[in-house]
Amino acid sequence: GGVAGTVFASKAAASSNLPPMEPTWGKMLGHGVVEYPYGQPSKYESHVVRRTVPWLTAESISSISMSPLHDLKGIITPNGLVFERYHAGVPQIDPEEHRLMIHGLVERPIIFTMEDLMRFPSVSEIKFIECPANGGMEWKGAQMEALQFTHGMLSCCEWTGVPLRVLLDEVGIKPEGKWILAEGADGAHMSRSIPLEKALDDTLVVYAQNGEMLRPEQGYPLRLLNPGWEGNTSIKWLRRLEVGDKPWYHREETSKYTDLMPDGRARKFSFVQETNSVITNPCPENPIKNSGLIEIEGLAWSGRGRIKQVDISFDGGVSWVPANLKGLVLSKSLTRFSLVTKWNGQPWLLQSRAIDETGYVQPTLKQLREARGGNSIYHKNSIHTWKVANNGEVTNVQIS
Amino acid sequence: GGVAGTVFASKAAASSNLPPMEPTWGKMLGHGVVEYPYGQPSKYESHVVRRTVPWLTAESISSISMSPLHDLKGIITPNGLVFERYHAGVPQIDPEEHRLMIHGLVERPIIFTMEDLMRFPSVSEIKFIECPANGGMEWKGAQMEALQFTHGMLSCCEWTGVPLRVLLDEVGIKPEGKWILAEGADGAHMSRSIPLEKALDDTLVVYAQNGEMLRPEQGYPLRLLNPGWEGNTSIKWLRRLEVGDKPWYHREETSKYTDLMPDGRARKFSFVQETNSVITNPCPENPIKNSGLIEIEGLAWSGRGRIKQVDISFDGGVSWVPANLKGLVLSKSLTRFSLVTKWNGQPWLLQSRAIDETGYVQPTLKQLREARGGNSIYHKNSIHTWKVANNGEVTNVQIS
Amino acid sequence: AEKFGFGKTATAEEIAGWDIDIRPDGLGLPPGEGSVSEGEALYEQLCATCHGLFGEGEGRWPVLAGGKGTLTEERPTKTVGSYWPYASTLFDYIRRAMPFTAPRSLTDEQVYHITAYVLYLNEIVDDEFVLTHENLAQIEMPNKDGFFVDPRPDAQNTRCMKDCADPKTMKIEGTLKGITPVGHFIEGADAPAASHEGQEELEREK
Amino acid sequence: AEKFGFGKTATAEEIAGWDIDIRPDGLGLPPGEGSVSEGEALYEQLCATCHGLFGEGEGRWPVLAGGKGTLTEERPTKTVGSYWPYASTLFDYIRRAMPFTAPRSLTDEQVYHITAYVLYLNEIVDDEFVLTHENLAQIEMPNKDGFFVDPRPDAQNTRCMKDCADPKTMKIEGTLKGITPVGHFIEGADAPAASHEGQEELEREK
Ligand code: HEC
Ligand code: HEC
Ligand SMILES: [Ca+2]
Ligand SMILES: [Ca+2]
Ligand SMILES: [Ca+2]
Ligand SMILES: [Ca+2]
Ligand SMILES: [Ca+2]
Ligand SMILES: [Ca+2]
Ligand SMILES: [Co+2]
Ligand SMILES: [Co+2]
Repeated sequence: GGVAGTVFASKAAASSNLPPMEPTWGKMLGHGVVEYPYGQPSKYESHVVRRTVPWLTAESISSISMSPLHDLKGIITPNGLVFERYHAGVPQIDPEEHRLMIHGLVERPIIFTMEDLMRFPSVSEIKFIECPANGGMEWKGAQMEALQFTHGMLSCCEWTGVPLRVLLDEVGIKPEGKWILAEGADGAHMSRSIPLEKALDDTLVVYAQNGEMLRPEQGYPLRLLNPGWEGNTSIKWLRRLEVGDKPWYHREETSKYTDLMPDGRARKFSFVQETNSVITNPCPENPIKNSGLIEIEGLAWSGRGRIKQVDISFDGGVSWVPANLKGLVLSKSLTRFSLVTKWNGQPWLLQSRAIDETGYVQPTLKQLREARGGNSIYHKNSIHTWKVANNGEVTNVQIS
Repeated sequence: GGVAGTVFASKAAASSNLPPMEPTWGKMLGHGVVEYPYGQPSKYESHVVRRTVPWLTAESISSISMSPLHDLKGIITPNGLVFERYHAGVPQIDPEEHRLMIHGLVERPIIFTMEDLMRFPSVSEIKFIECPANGGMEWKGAQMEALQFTHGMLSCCEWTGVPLRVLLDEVGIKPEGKWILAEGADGAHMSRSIPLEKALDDTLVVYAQNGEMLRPEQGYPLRLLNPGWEGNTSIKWLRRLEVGDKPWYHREETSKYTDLMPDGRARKFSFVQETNSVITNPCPENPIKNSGLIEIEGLAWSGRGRIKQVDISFDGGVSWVPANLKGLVLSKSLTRFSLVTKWNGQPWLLQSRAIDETGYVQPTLKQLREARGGNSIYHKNSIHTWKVANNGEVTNVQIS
Repeated sequence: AEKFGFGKTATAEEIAGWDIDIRPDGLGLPPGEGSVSEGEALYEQLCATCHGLFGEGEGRWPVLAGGKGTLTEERPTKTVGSYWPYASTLFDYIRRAMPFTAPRSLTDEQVYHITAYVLYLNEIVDDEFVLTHENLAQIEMPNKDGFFVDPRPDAQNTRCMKDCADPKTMKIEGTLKGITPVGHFIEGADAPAASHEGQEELEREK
Repeated sequence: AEKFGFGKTATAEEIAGWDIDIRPDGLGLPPGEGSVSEGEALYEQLCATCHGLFGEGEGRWPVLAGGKGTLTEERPTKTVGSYWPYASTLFDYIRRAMPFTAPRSLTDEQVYHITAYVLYLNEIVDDEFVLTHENLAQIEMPNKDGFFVDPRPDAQNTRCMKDCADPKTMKIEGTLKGITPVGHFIEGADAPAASHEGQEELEREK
């Protein structure tokens, strides 16, 4: 079994850059330091980009793009490849003129400059952000032929900012205060109601990602971060937080981001991104090219806390074996799992199943459909299946 | 005390983007998704760049640039800002034609393609890399007026690759094998002798940083990573590893990267980057602009393992108070420390002092000079002093 | 804990300019009113190109009216009339985000007119209706009782390790072909495939 | 452990092409020889523009000769003759990295000639000398005993918390002014200040 890496081999054979020859790049000087004061990837990596599914939305301004999970390593998503979701495009905000206003049921309403916010003691945490529509195209059947499109509305960065609780302490919440409205400064003025309990728990007001200031697509210069919750609640270009006694029921928590059940009623405030996982090697973009030992690798994540265990099935869920977690295992962060095994051309129905620290077990697609039907769009965290053919090709299938 | 943020205030006052007005960016659409398939920082962050000290080297091809530590948050250095050090510039290597050869005192010499290497089970680890010349301009006196230049030959990423020990297992080291020569594919063919003990301990053969393939400046497509050791040993553009019974005494381990003592003799194989720390807020680039509460913040790191404690002095080292470590505290990684205090215009002689898990205490400059004189160039990890004036200005001073 | 004291106190005027949110109980509504009839003209001028003359949606732009009774169907149509629980949401959203290309360009009065008209298109009010800050909270939306708080976790899987499914009854369904962007699988077509325009071109070429 | 078996066995020929390293004991030296006299012509043609006719270094390029006895001085001059412990390092480095703009362009014979000449410039061999793969390891470099293995940790600080220094005898020395690149502190001068060329311009303007 196994596909011969033919393109690869033929190009190499014709080359004079291979041993025993001295490659051309060993016989000359390259460019010097600060030729690029801010560096860029190699030109040979130009295929590693965010991609969109054009038919998902009418145009690109209110749309989404996906991270190339099949090309990513470790748990950090580099800033240039973090998935995008905008409702009115990316605003170009002058940080000196950006303000965060906190008001409503508070003792003293305050307007903060970016400089003010950056004076507070900061915290830095590695957390994933996932769009609740991640995988949503697959509720009724397998539709997407690549990992980037089945799971790519997902990224993970080290975020730096101020715990929202510190800022709320500063304004002084009145006893009646129970919900917070967060609002963006972009043309969509995206707004979401956040229960005070979350705001006082682990919500952050964030200005940096992976060491540098937020990227424009990620809310520069300021965004909310609700760890483990649907990405939409982590309001970007954050300009206002109002404390109230009740939720606002705005468009993004009624018309959208509610989950329609078969009986015609819908779930509201479905915040948590439940425990999920997917195999990234092999996958449709990374077919198996050789027989022999292979590292089955993937990502697991849970909005409910830490990943405790990931299991792998080679037969579509009939039997399972435990995989190893590798690298950092952090709460509400991407976590890598790995299992070294052998492939000799046998067909596989590959699945991964994550379990979090609360004991929650990632459900099957059948279980999710039984509980929710096929119209709920969001929060599809079911066990995913890759079919590995005996030539090493990998396709997206669904098992019922 | 405190300097008024005058530029800031005046620009803002003239603006119609402030509350109660609706900012211009709230009244229009921004650009859509995948306008930038690979994203870039905001145009307002164009000052956050690597910088060099031109007089350090004859030209920029064999030179160094520094990371803007004063603008970085958390512990991850974004790939675009990782410090640079080249000896023959940055080669443009085609990954399909790149090879790693392992030979010498081995059972079976092997040539690996990138594809071969990426088939091995991978590990991802957050580790700092520091040039041993970091701070070296300061042995004889305070010379640099900014943090970027006193400490910026330092970066920290999540690196992904294969433990060298796995590859050595693959070739089978003969019993006589005790040292490994690592060699780059660039025009400098940079070579260093690495003791086998380190190679079998935690050395990695790395192809990715912060989730994506290595940047050209960082050795694309392959580099060595010797965690905690002087950056020069982490050979970039790695093409060859030879196992031998003795070290090679090449130019980078004799003429350079040896530490000259006052008696005219020199230390060789001075590999470890000893425990170090520096305060990043305030610093010359981040003067204190306001009286009141302030977070003294900084970075600590140790090539000897984990940071255990950082202390802070406000009086040039007469008395010390413990700071808090914040965020992840990982072995041979940058670690953040923090202390919230008050500033009301009093002059400070600010210092930080790191202690690692082995109990090693970061030395004073006086202690280092007593032990090594002023000509050893490398490994200057002494306690650093910032002088804070009563107008909030911060300058680099030395205390003896 | 001691306060940091950073930032400045917001004045009532500053807050008023940015405090645009409306709640179901009417909190936040600016004083004013608007009629279905005046709303019609404004809607046709500012909204119909995208959302259709009758709220039916042009091309792939959102549908605003119709769809009543479809929520239990195979392909539900979720609109203001069929799905939205509160009228306040409509006022709030139009004021904060529409028209798409010129958000925050409408006067409060215009928002009242247009909101009234969209409610009329959804057969929630009649053509004589005048919407005011006082009656908006009283409007009963058809699907007002259609929502309940998320009860997850709902699906209960267990960590079965052996004989967890019957291979004989297993049904395997493949991917619908021709629907995924696959431009980037084509040699040399990587960058354009990432964009809407580039992708469309590639899809056409297929 | 089971081997992964990835990669291909390297042939002797493949290894020979890349195995360029030389050790103090002469291991790795290609067969061949070179004379000071032939080295002189080559050096003057290929090396002198940067390193100077006598190895004294042009401008800011590295000095290759001289400096003997300066290692204990305030400003030591570290050269092949004053500092390097082994002659093999010189052959190895010239062959792997020089001339700077055309690395790996010299034949092994040329490297022998030039190495011999640089040794001559350092008064390590006389002008009749012929360097061979057999005598290179025997050459005694002046500073061959000048190195010892890193004994760190050397400085022993303790975690003193109070009265750790005497404020009265404390000497505070400020920064040497005018030596740091400060272009980026000047409004609008950020990007050019980051480069060698840009910086030099800014420094000139000061
Ligand atoms: C140029 C096209 C365009 C015009 C003109 C436009 N809209 Fe929209 N409208 C959109 C788009 C696109 C969305 C979806 C935005 C999103 O979700 O990111 C939308 C969403 C809406 C929604 C929410 C639909 C839902 O199901 O959640 C309402 C209500 C709405 N528009 C009303 C209006 C009104 C009223 C006007 C005129 C004042 C208007 N629109 C003008 C494009 C347009
Ligand atoms: C265009 C300028 C240039 C030319 C021509 C040149 N060199 Fe160099 N040489 C350099 C530079 C720059 C370095 C330092 C490289 C580094 O460390 O990154 C260097 C380093 C050296 C060193 C090491 C010096 C030390 O102290 O470690 C030796 C030896 C040397 N060159 C020999 C030669 C010889 C022999 C030739 C001719 C065959 C030559 N060079 C031609 C620029 C040049
Ligand atoms: Ca801070
Ligand atoms: Ca792998
Ligand atoms: Ca309000
Ligand atoms: Ca009409
Ligand atoms: Ca060799
Ligand atoms: Ca001459
Ligand atoms: Co939800
Ligand atoms: Co050293």
